[in-house]
Amino acid sequence: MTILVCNTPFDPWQELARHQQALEQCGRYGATACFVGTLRDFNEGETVAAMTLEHYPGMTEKYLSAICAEAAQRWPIIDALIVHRAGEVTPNDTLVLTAVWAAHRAEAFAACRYLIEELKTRAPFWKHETLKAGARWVEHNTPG
Amino acid sequence: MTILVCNTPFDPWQELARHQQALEQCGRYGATACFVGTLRDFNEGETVAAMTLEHYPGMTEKYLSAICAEAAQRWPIIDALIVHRAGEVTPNDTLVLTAVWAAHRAEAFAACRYLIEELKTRAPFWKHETLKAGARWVEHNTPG
Amino acid sequence: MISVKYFASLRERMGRAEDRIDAMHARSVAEVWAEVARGAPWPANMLAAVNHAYANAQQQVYDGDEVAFFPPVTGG
Amino acid sequence: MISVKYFASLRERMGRAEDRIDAMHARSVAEVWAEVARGAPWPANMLAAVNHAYANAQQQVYDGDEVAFFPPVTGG
Repeated sequence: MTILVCNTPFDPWQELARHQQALEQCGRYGATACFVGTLRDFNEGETVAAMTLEHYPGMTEKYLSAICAEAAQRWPIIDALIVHRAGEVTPNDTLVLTAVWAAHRAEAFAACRYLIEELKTRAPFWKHETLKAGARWVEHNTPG
Repeated sequence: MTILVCNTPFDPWQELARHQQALEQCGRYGATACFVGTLRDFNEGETVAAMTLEHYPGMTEKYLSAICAEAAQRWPIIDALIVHRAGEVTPNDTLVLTAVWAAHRAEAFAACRYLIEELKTRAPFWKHETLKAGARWVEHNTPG
Repeated sequence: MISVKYFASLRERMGRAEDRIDAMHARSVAEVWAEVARGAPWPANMLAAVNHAYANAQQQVYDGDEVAFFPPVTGG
Repeated sequence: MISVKYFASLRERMGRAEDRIDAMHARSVAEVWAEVARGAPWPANMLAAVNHAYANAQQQVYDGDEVAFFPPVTGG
Protein backbone atom coordinates (compact mmCIF):
# COMPACT_ATOMS: atom_id res chain seq x y z
CA MET A 1 0.00 0.00 0.00
CA THR A 2 1.50 3.33 -1.04
CA ILE A 3 0.16 6.83 -0.52
CA LEU A 4 1.76 10.03 -1.70
CA VAL A 5 0.88 13.73 -1.47
CA CYS A 6 2.61 15.50 -4.30
CA ASN A 7 3.29 19.27 -4.39
CA THR A 8 4.35 19.29 -8.03
CA PRO A 9 2.70 17.93 -11.21
CA PHE A 10 2.75 14.17 -11.66
CA ASP A 11 2.01 11.88 -14.60
CA PRO A 12 -0.51 9.22 -13.45
CA TRP A 13 0.56 6.71 -16.10
CA GLN A 14 4.23 6.99 -15.13
CA GLU A 15 3.28 6.50 -11.47
CA LEU A 16 1.27 3.42 -12.41
CA ALA A 17 4.07 2.01 -14.55
CA ARG A 18 6.64 2.59 -11.79
CA HIS A 19 4.43 1.16 -9.06
CA GLN A 20 3.51 -1.93 -11.05
CA GLN A 21 7.15 -2.57 -11.98
CA ALA A 22 8.03 -2.59 -8.30
CA LEU A 23 5.18 -4.97 -7.44
CA GLU A 24 6.92 -8.10 -6.30
CA GLN A 25 4.00 -10.45 -6.74
CA CYS A 26 4.64 -10.89 -10.45
CA GLY A 27 2.15 -13.29 -11.93
CA ARG A 28 -0.26 -12.92 -9.02
CA TYR A 29 -2.43 -9.99 -10.07
CA GLY A 30 -4.85 -10.44 -12.92
CA ALA A 31 -6.79 -7.20 -12.56
CA THR A 32 -5.85 -3.56 -12.10
CA ALA A 33 -8.53 -0.89 -11.74
CA CYS A 34 -7.57 2.75 -11.62
CA PHE A 35 -9.16 6.15 -11.44
CA VAL A 36 -7.57 9.45 -12.44
CA GLY A 37 -9.12 12.82 -11.58
CA THR A 38 -8.08 15.76 -13.76
CA LEU A 39 -8.78 19.49 -13.36
CA ARG A 40 -11.36 20.61 -15.92
CA ASP A 41 -11.40 24.16 -17.25
CA PHE A 42 -14.96 24.77 -16.10
CA ASN A 43 -17.04 23.89 -13.05
CA GLU A 44 -20.62 24.76 -12.13
CA GLY A 45 -20.99 27.13 -15.07
CA GLU A 46 -17.75 29.07 -14.54
CA THR A 47 -14.45 28.99 -16.42
CA VAL A 48 -11.69 27.82 -14.10
CA ALA A 49 -8.25 29.34 -14.77
CA ALA A 50 -6.42 27.63 -11.92
CA MET A 51 -6.96 26.00 -8.55
CA THR A 52 -5.18 25.66 -5.24
CA LEU A 53 -5.43 22.40 -3.33
CA GLU A 54 -5.01 23.06 0.37
CA HIS A 55 -4.66 20.12 2.76
CA TYR A 56 -3.91 19.27 6.37
CA PRO A 57 -0.43 17.69 6.45
CA GLY A 58 -0.36 14.81 8.90
CA MET A 59 -4.09 14.19 8.94
CA THR A 60 -4.10 13.76 5.15
CA GLU A 61 -1.51 10.99 5.14
CA LYS A 62 -3.23 9.31 8.10
CA TYR A 63 -6.58 9.17 6.30
CA LEU A 64 -5.17 8.11 2.93
CA SER A 65 -3.34 5.23 4.64
CA ALA A 66 -6.43 4.29 6.66
CA ILE A 67 -8.60 4.21 3.52
CA CYS A 68 -6.11 1.85 1.79
CA ALA A 69 -6.04 -0.39 4.87
CA GLU A 70 -9.85 -0.48 5.02
CA ALA A 71 -10.03 -1.45 1.34
CA ALA A 72 -7.56 -4.28 2.00
CA GLN A 73 -9.73 -5.50 4.87
CA ARG A 74 -12.93 -5.43 2.85
CA TRP A 75 -11.63 -7.05 -0.34
CA PRO A 76 -8.83 -9.56 -1.11
CA ILE A 77 -6.58 -7.08 -2.89
CA ILE A 78 -2.84 -7.39 -3.52
CA ASP A 79 -1.85 -3.73 -3.51
CA ALA A 80 -3.26 -0.19 -3.60
CA LEU A 81 -1.86 3.18 -4.60
CA ILE A 82 -3.13 6.70 -3.92
CA VAL A 83 -1.35 9.80 -5.24
CA HIS A 84 -2.95 13.18 -4.50
CA ARG A 85 -1.78 16.53 -5.77
CA ALA A 86 -1.49 19.59 -3.51
CA GLY A 87 -0.71 23.24 -4.22
CA GLU A 88 -1.27 25.25 -7.40
CA VAL A 89 -2.81 23.33 -10.31
CA THR A 90 -3.97 24.34 -13.79
CA PRO A 91 -6.51 22.70 -16.14
CA ASN A 92 -5.44 19.27 -17.41
CA ASP A 93 -3.27 18.71 -14.35
CA THR A 94 -3.87 15.42 -12.57
CA LEU A 95 -5.50 15.93 -9.15
CA VAL A 96 -5.69 12.36 -7.90
CA LEU A 97 -4.87 8.77 -8.81
CA THR A 98 -6.28 5.70 -7.08
CA ALA A 99 -5.35 2.19 -8.21
CA VAL A 100 -5.88 -1.34 -6.99
CA TRP A 101 -4.19 -4.60 -8.01
CA ALA A 102 -6.10 -7.83 -7.31
CA ALA A 103 -6.47 -11.37 -8.57
CA HIS A 104 -9.88 -10.67 -10.14
CA ARG A 105 -11.71 -7.67 -11.52
CA ALA A 106 -14.74 -7.56 -9.18
CA GLU A 107 -12.62 -6.72 -6.14
CA ALA A 108 -10.28 -4.45 -8.13
CA PHE A 109 -13.20 -2.28 -9.29
CA ALA A 110 -14.95 -2.29 -5.91
CA ALA A 111 -11.83 -1.37 -3.96
CA CYS A 112 -10.76 1.31 -6.46
CA ARG A 113 -14.20 2.90 -6.21
CA TYR A 114 -14.02 2.70 -2.42
CA LEU A 115 -10.66 4.51 -2.38
CA ILE A 116 -11.87 7.49 -4.38
CA GLU A 117 -15.28 7.78 -2.67
CA GLU A 118 -13.80 7.61 0.83
CA LEU A 119 -10.98 9.96 -0.12
CA LYS A 120 -13.49 12.55 -1.36
CA THR A 121 -15.58 12.19 1.80
CA ARG A 122 -12.85 12.04 4.44
CA ALA A 123 -9.39 13.16 3.29
CA PRO A 124 -8.79 16.77 4.42
CA PHE A 125 -8.30 18.56 1.10
CA TRP A 126 -10.00 21.80 0.02
CA LYS A 127 -10.26 23.26 -3.46
CA HIS A 128 -9.96 26.99 -4.05
CA GLU A 129 -10.77 27.95 -7.65
CA THR A 130 -9.37 30.94 -9.50
CA LEU A 131 -12.09 32.02 -11.92
CA LYS A 132 -11.92 34.53 -14.75
CA ALA A 133 -13.32 37.10 -12.34
CA GLY A 134 -12.48 36.42 -8.72
CA ALA A 135 -12.01 33.23 -6.78
CA ARG A 136 -14.10 30.84 -4.68
CA TRP A 137 -13.88 27.88 -2.37
CA VAL A 138 -15.52 24.73 -3.75
CA GLU A 139 -18.33 24.00 -1.29
CA HIS A 140 -18.98 20.33 -2.03
CA ASN A 141 -17.92 17.50 -4.31
CA THR A 142 -19.88 16.04 -7.19
CA PRO A 143 -21.81 12.99 -5.91
CA GLY A 144 -20.24 9.66 -6.89
CA MET B 1 -13.49 5.88 -29.58
CA THR B 2 -10.47 3.70 -30.38
CA ILE B 3 -10.21 -0.07 -30.48
CA LEU B 4 -7.11 -2.07 -31.20
CA VAL B 5 -6.26 -5.77 -31.42
CA CYS B 6 -2.57 -6.16 -30.79
CA ASN B 7 -0.53 -9.23 -31.81
CA THR B 8 2.56 -8.19 -29.85
CA PRO B 9 3.06 -7.14 -26.19
CA PHE B 10 1.81 -3.67 -25.25
CA ASP B 11 2.33 -1.45 -22.22
CA PRO B 12 -1.09 -0.32 -20.94
CA TRP B 13 0.27 2.83 -19.27
CA GLN B 14 2.03 3.93 -22.46
CA GLU B 15 -1.17 3.35 -24.44
CA LEU B 16 -3.11 5.43 -21.91
CA ALA B 17 -0.54 8.23 -21.95
CA ARG B 18 -0.50 8.29 -25.75
CA HIS B 19 -4.27 8.22 -26.06
CA GLN B 20 -4.83 10.92 -23.47
CA GLN B 21 -2.21 13.16 -25.09
CA ALA B 22 -4.10 12.93 -28.36
CA LEU B 23 -7.44 13.70 -26.72
CA GLU B 24 -8.40 17.01 -28.17
CA GLN B 25 -10.94 18.00 -25.52
CA CYS B 26 -8.28 19.28 -23.16
CA GLY B 27 -9.85 20.63 -20.02
CA ARG B 28 -13.13 18.81 -20.63
CA TYR B 29 -12.56 15.49 -18.93
CA GLY B 30 -12.36 15.34 -15.16
CA ALA B 31 -12.47 11.58 -14.69
CA THR B 32 -10.67 8.64 -16.25
CA ALA B 33 -11.47 5.08 -15.20
CA CYS B 34 -9.43 2.20 -16.53
CA PHE B 35 -9.11 -1.51 -16.20
CA VAL B 36 -6.09 -3.65 -17.08
CA GLY B 37 -6.24 -7.44 -17.28
CA THR B 38 -2.93 -9.28 -16.85
CA LEU B 39 -2.08 -12.97 -17.31
CA ARG B 40 -1.53 -14.61 -13.95
CA ASP B 41 0.78 -17.58 -13.55
CA PHE B 42 -1.96 -19.80 -12.15
CA ASN B 43 -5.64 -20.40 -12.91
CA GLU B 44 -8.13 -22.83 -11.39
CA GLY B 45 -5.44 -24.61 -9.39
CA GLU B 46 -2.96 -25.05 -12.23
CA THR B 47 0.33 -23.31 -12.98
CA VAL B 48 0.05 -21.51 -16.32
CA ALA B 49 3.27 -21.32 -18.33
CA ALA B 50 1.83 -19.49 -21.33
CA MET B 51 -1.41 -18.82 -23.17
CA THR B 52 -2.61 -18.34 -26.72
CA LEU B 53 -5.39 -15.84 -27.38
CA GLU B 54 -7.28 -16.86 -30.50
CA HIS B 55 -9.85 -14.50 -31.98
CA TYR B 56 -12.12 -14.03 -34.98
CA PRO B 57 -10.65 -11.16 -37.05
CA GLY B 58 -13.40 -8.97 -38.40
CA MET B 59 -16.03 -9.99 -35.87
CA THR B 60 -13.73 -8.98 -33.01
CA GLU B 61 -13.25 -5.41 -34.21
CA LYS B 62 -16.97 -5.11 -34.97
CA TYR B 63 -17.95 -6.09 -31.42
CA LEU B 64 -15.29 -4.01 -29.69
CA SER B 65 -16.47 -0.97 -31.66
CA ALA B 66 -20.12 -1.75 -30.94
CA ILE B 67 -19.45 -2.06 -27.21
CA CYS B 68 -17.74 1.36 -27.19
CA ALA B 69 -20.64 2.89 -29.10
CA GLU B 70 -23.17 1.36 -26.68
CA ALA B 71 -21.28 2.77 -23.69
CA ALA B 72 -21.33 6.21 -25.32
CA GLN B 73 -25.09 5.92 -25.80
CA ARG B 74 -25.73 4.86 -22.22
CA TRP B 75 -23.48 7.38 -20.45
CA PRO B 76 -22.27 10.91 -21.31
CA ILE B 77 -18.65 9.94 -21.92
CA ILE B 78 -16.03 11.88 -23.87
CA ASP B 79 -13.90 9.02 -25.14
CA ALA B 80 -13.24 5.30 -24.75
CA LEU B 81 -10.30 3.04 -25.52
CA ILE B 82 -10.07 -0.75 -25.78
CA VAL B 83 -6.80 -2.57 -26.52
CA HIS B 84 -6.89 -6.37 -26.57
CA ARG B 85 -3.93 -8.65 -26.98
CA ALA B 86 -3.97 -11.65 -29.36
CA GLY B 87 -1.47 -14.45 -29.98
CA GLU B 88 1.10 -15.97 -27.62
CA VAL B 89 1.25 -14.42 -24.15
CA THR B 90 3.24 -15.22 -21.00
CA PRO B 91 2.51 -14.42 -17.31
CA ASN B 92 2.59 -10.69 -16.49
CA ASP B 93 1.69 -9.80 -20.09
CA THR B 94 -1.22 -7.41 -20.42
CA LEU B 95 -4.28 -9.11 -21.94
CA VAL B 96 -6.72 -6.23 -22.15
CA LEU B 97 -7.08 -2.53 -21.41
CA THR B 98 -10.38 -0.65 -21.22
CA ALA B 99 -10.52 3.06 -20.41
CA VAL B 100 -13.15 5.80 -20.35
CA TRP B 101 -12.75 9.58 -20.18
CA ALA B 102 -15.74 11.54 -18.88
CA ALA B 103 -16.64 14.77 -17.11
CA HIS B 104 -17.44 12.98 -13.83
CA ARG B 105 -16.42 9.76 -12.11
CA ALA B 106 -19.81 8.03 -11.85
CA GLU B 107 -20.15 7.66 -15.61
CA ALA B 108 -16.42 6.92 -16.08
CA PHE B 109 -16.58 3.96 -13.66
CA ALA B 110 -19.91 2.68 -14.99
CA ALA B 111 -18.85 2.84 -18.64
CA CYS B 112 -15.41 1.29 -17.98
CA ARG B 113 -17.06 -1.60 -16.16
CA TYR B 114 -19.55 -1.98 -19.02
CA LEU B 115 -16.72 -2.21 -21.57
CA ILE B 116 -14.91 -5.05 -19.82
CA GLU B 117 -18.05 -7.00 -18.87
CA GLU B 118 -19.53 -6.81 -22.39
CA LEU B 119 -16.15 -7.59 -23.94
CA LYS B 120 -15.84 -10.74 -21.84
CA THR B 121 -19.37 -11.81 -22.73
CA ARG B 122 -19.46 -10.97 -26.43
CA ALA B 123 -16.07 -10.34 -28.06
CA PRO B 124 -14.94 -13.49 -29.91
CA PHE B 125 -11.70 -14.34 -28.10
CA TRP B 126 -10.70 -17.76 -26.77
CA LYS B 127 -7.97 -18.59 -24.28
CA HIS B 128 -5.83 -21.70 -24.68
CA GLU B 129 -3.58 -22.30 -21.67
CA THR B 130 -0.23 -24.08 -21.76
CA LEU B 131 0.12 -25.79 -18.37
CA LYS B 132 3.14 -27.50 -16.84
CA ALA B 133 1.72 -30.75 -18.12
CA GLY B 134 -0.39 -30.40 -21.22
CA ALA B 135 -2.72 -27.68 -22.40
CA ARG B 136 -6.41 -26.79 -22.15
CA TRP B 137 -9.03 -24.41 -23.48
CA VAL B 138 -10.46 -22.07 -20.86
CA GLU B 139 -14.14 -22.98 -20.70
CA HIS B 140 -15.58 -19.87 -19.09
CA ASN B 141 -14.61 -16.51 -17.65
CA THR B 142 -14.55 -15.53 -13.97
CA PRO B 143 -17.85 -13.84 -13.13
CA GLY B 144 -17.66 -10.05 -12.90
CA MET C 1 -20.66 -20.34 -51.91
CA ILE C 2 -21.09 -20.11 -48.15
CA SER C 3 -17.93 -19.92 -46.05
CA VAL C 4 -18.10 -21.80 -42.72
CA LYS C 5 -15.43 -21.09 -40.06
CA TYR C 6 -14.57 -22.87 -36.81
CA PHE C 7 -12.70 -21.48 -33.81
CA ALA C 8 -10.91 -22.66 -30.69
CA SER C 9 -11.87 -26.10 -29.33
CA LEU C 10 -14.48 -26.49 -32.06
CA ARG C 11 -11.83 -25.91 -34.75
CA GLU C 12 -9.72 -28.65 -33.15
CA ARG C 13 -12.74 -30.98 -32.93
CA MET C 14 -13.63 -30.42 -36.58
CA GLY C 15 -9.99 -30.93 -37.58
CA ARG C 16 -10.14 -27.90 -39.88
CA ALA C 17 -10.60 -24.12 -39.68
CA GLU C 18 -12.98 -23.63 -42.58
CA ASP C 19 -15.37 -25.29 -45.02
CA ARG C 20 -16.95 -23.96 -48.17
CA ILE C 21 -20.35 -25.28 -49.08
CA ASP C 22 -22.51 -24.64 -52.10
CA ALA C 23 -25.28 -22.10 -51.84
CA MET C 24 -27.80 -23.39 -54.38
CA HIS C 25 -30.63 -22.88 -51.88
CA ALA C 26 -31.04 -20.72 -48.78
CA ARG C 27 -30.91 -22.64 -45.49
CA SER C 28 -30.85 -22.07 -41.74
CA VAL C 29 -27.75 -21.94 -39.51
CA ALA C 30 -28.90 -25.27 -38.02
CA GLU C 31 -29.00 -26.80 -41.50
CA VAL C 32 -25.51 -25.48 -42.23
CA TRP C 33 -24.28 -27.17 -39.05
CA ALA C 34 -25.99 -30.45 -39.92
CA GLU C 35 -24.31 -30.37 -43.33
CA VAL C 36 -20.74 -29.63 -42.19
CA ALA C 37 -21.02 -31.94 -39.15
CA ARG C 38 -22.63 -34.74 -41.21
CA GLY C 39 -25.66 -34.95 -38.99
CA ALA C 40 -23.92 -34.66 -35.58
CA PRO C 41 -26.11 -32.82 -33.06
CA TRP C 42 -25.56 -29.15 -32.16
CA PRO C 43 -22.92 -29.23 -29.36
CA ALA C 44 -24.02 -27.92 -25.96
CA ASN C 45 -23.00 -24.25 -25.58
CA MET C 46 -21.93 -23.87 -29.23
CA LEU C 47 -22.44 -20.33 -30.56
CA ALA C 48 -22.93 -19.24 -34.16
CA ALA C 49 -22.37 -16.03 -36.09
CA VAL C 50 -23.47 -14.97 -39.57
CA ASN C 51 -21.45 -12.23 -41.24
CA HIS C 52 -19.69 -11.36 -37.95
CA ALA C 53 -22.90 -11.02 -35.91
CA TYR C 54 -24.24 -13.55 -33.39
CA ALA C 55 -27.02 -15.61 -34.95
CA ASN C 56 -29.49 -18.18 -33.67
CA ALA C 57 -29.97 -21.60 -35.20
CA GLN C 58 -33.07 -20.51 -37.14
CA GLN C 59 -31.44 -17.58 -38.95
CA GLN C 60 -31.42 -17.96 -42.74
CA VAL C 61 -28.10 -18.04 -44.59
CA TYR C 62 -27.66 -16.95 -48.22
CA ASP C 63 -25.08 -17.16 -50.99
CA GLY C 64 -21.95 -15.19 -50.07
CA ASP C 65 -22.59 -15.31 -46.32
CA GLU C 66 -19.91 -16.23 -43.81
CA VAL C 67 -21.06 -18.55 -41.00
CA ALA C 68 -18.96 -19.28 -37.92
CA PHE C 69 -19.30 -21.84 -35.12
CA PHE C 70 -17.42 -21.55 -31.84
CA PRO C 71 -17.50 -22.32 -28.08
CA PRO C 72 -18.35 -19.67 -25.43
CA VAL C 73 -15.97 -16.72 -25.66
CA THR C 74 -13.30 -16.26 -22.97
CA GLY C 75 -11.55 -12.98 -23.79
CA GLY C 76 -10.59 -10.11 -21.52
CA MET D 1 -0.84 24.32 25.45
CA ILE D 2 -3.47 23.27 22.93
CA SER D 3 -2.77 24.05 19.28
CA VAL D 4 -5.84 25.07 17.25
CA LYS D 5 -5.63 25.08 13.44
CA TYR D 6 -7.98 26.48 10.79
CA PHE D 7 -8.17 25.49 7.14
CA ALA D 8 -9.58 26.77 3.85
CA SER D 9 -12.53 29.21 4.06
CA LEU D 10 -12.52 28.95 7.84
CA ARG D 11 -8.86 29.99 7.97
CA GLU D 12 -9.75 33.04 5.87
CA ARG D 13 -12.75 33.82 8.05
CA MET D 14 -10.67 33.57 11.23
CA GLY D 15 -7.96 35.73 9.66
CA ARG D 16 -5.28 33.36 10.96
CA ALA D 17 -4.11 29.77 10.49
CA GLU D 18 -3.50 28.84 14.12
CA ASP D 19 -4.09 29.73 17.75
CA ARG D 20 -2.47 28.43 20.89
CA ILE D 21 -4.57 28.34 24.01
CA ASP D 22 -3.66 27.41 27.54
CA ALA D 23 -4.50 23.95 28.77
CA MET D 24 -4.97 24.49 32.48
CA HIS D 25 -8.14 22.44 32.42
CA ALA D 26 -9.53 19.79 30.06
CA ARG D 27 -12.42 20.99 27.93
CA SER D 28 -14.60 19.84 24.99
CA VAL D 29 -14.06 20.64 21.30
CA ALA D 30 -17.16 22.87 21.52
CA GLU D 31 -15.58 24.80 24.39
CA VAL D 32 -12.35 25.19 22.42
CA TRP D 33 -14.38 26.65 19.54
CA ALA D 34 -16.25 29.04 21.84
CA GLU D 35 -12.94 30.24 23.24
CA VAL D 36 -11.13 30.87 19.92
CA ALA D 37 -14.25 32.30 18.26
CA ARG D 38 -15.10 34.45 21.29
CA GLY D 39 -18.56 33.00 21.68
CA ALA D 40 -19.58 32.93 18.01
CA PRO D 41 -21.84 29.93 17.28
CA TRP D 42 -20.54 26.72 15.67
CA PRO D 43 -20.75 27.41 11.89
CA ALA D 44 -23.12 25.17 9.91
CA ASN D 45 -21.19 22.26 8.33
CA MET D 46 -17.97 23.00 10.25
CA LEU D 47 -15.94 19.89 10.97
CA ALA D 48 -13.42 19.30 13.74
CA ALA D 49 -10.45 17.01 14.27
CA VAL D 50 -8.42 16.19 17.37
CA ASN D 51 -4.90 14.86 16.82
CA HIS D 52 -5.59 14.25 13.10
CA ALA D 53 -8.81 12.26 13.66
CA TYR D 54 -12.35 13.53 13.12
CA ALA D 55 -13.96 14.49 16.42
CA ASN D 56 -17.41 15.55 17.53
CA ALA D 57 -18.14 18.67 19.57
CA GLN D 58 -18.36 16.74 22.85
CA GLN D 59 -14.92 15.11 22.62
CA GLN D 60 -12.59 16.10 25.44
CA VAL D 61 -9.32 17.88 24.63
CA TYR D 62 -6.21 17.71 26.81
CA ASP D 63 -2.88 19.47 27.17
CA GLY D 64 -0.68 18.84 24.13
CA ASP D 65 -3.58 18.03 21.80
CA GLU D 66 -3.94 19.53 18.34
CA VAL D 67 -7.47 20.63 17.43
CA ALA D 68 -8.47 21.64 13.90
CA PHE D 69 -11.60 23.29 12.50
CA PHE D 70 -12.43 23.27 8.80
CA PRO D 71 -15.28 23.27 6.24
CA PRO D 72 -16.45 20.10 4.41
CA VAL D 73 -13.58 18.50 2.51
CA THR D 74 -13.47 18.72 -1.31
CA GLY D 75 -10.46 16.68 -2.39
CA GLY D 76 -10.16 14.13 -5.14
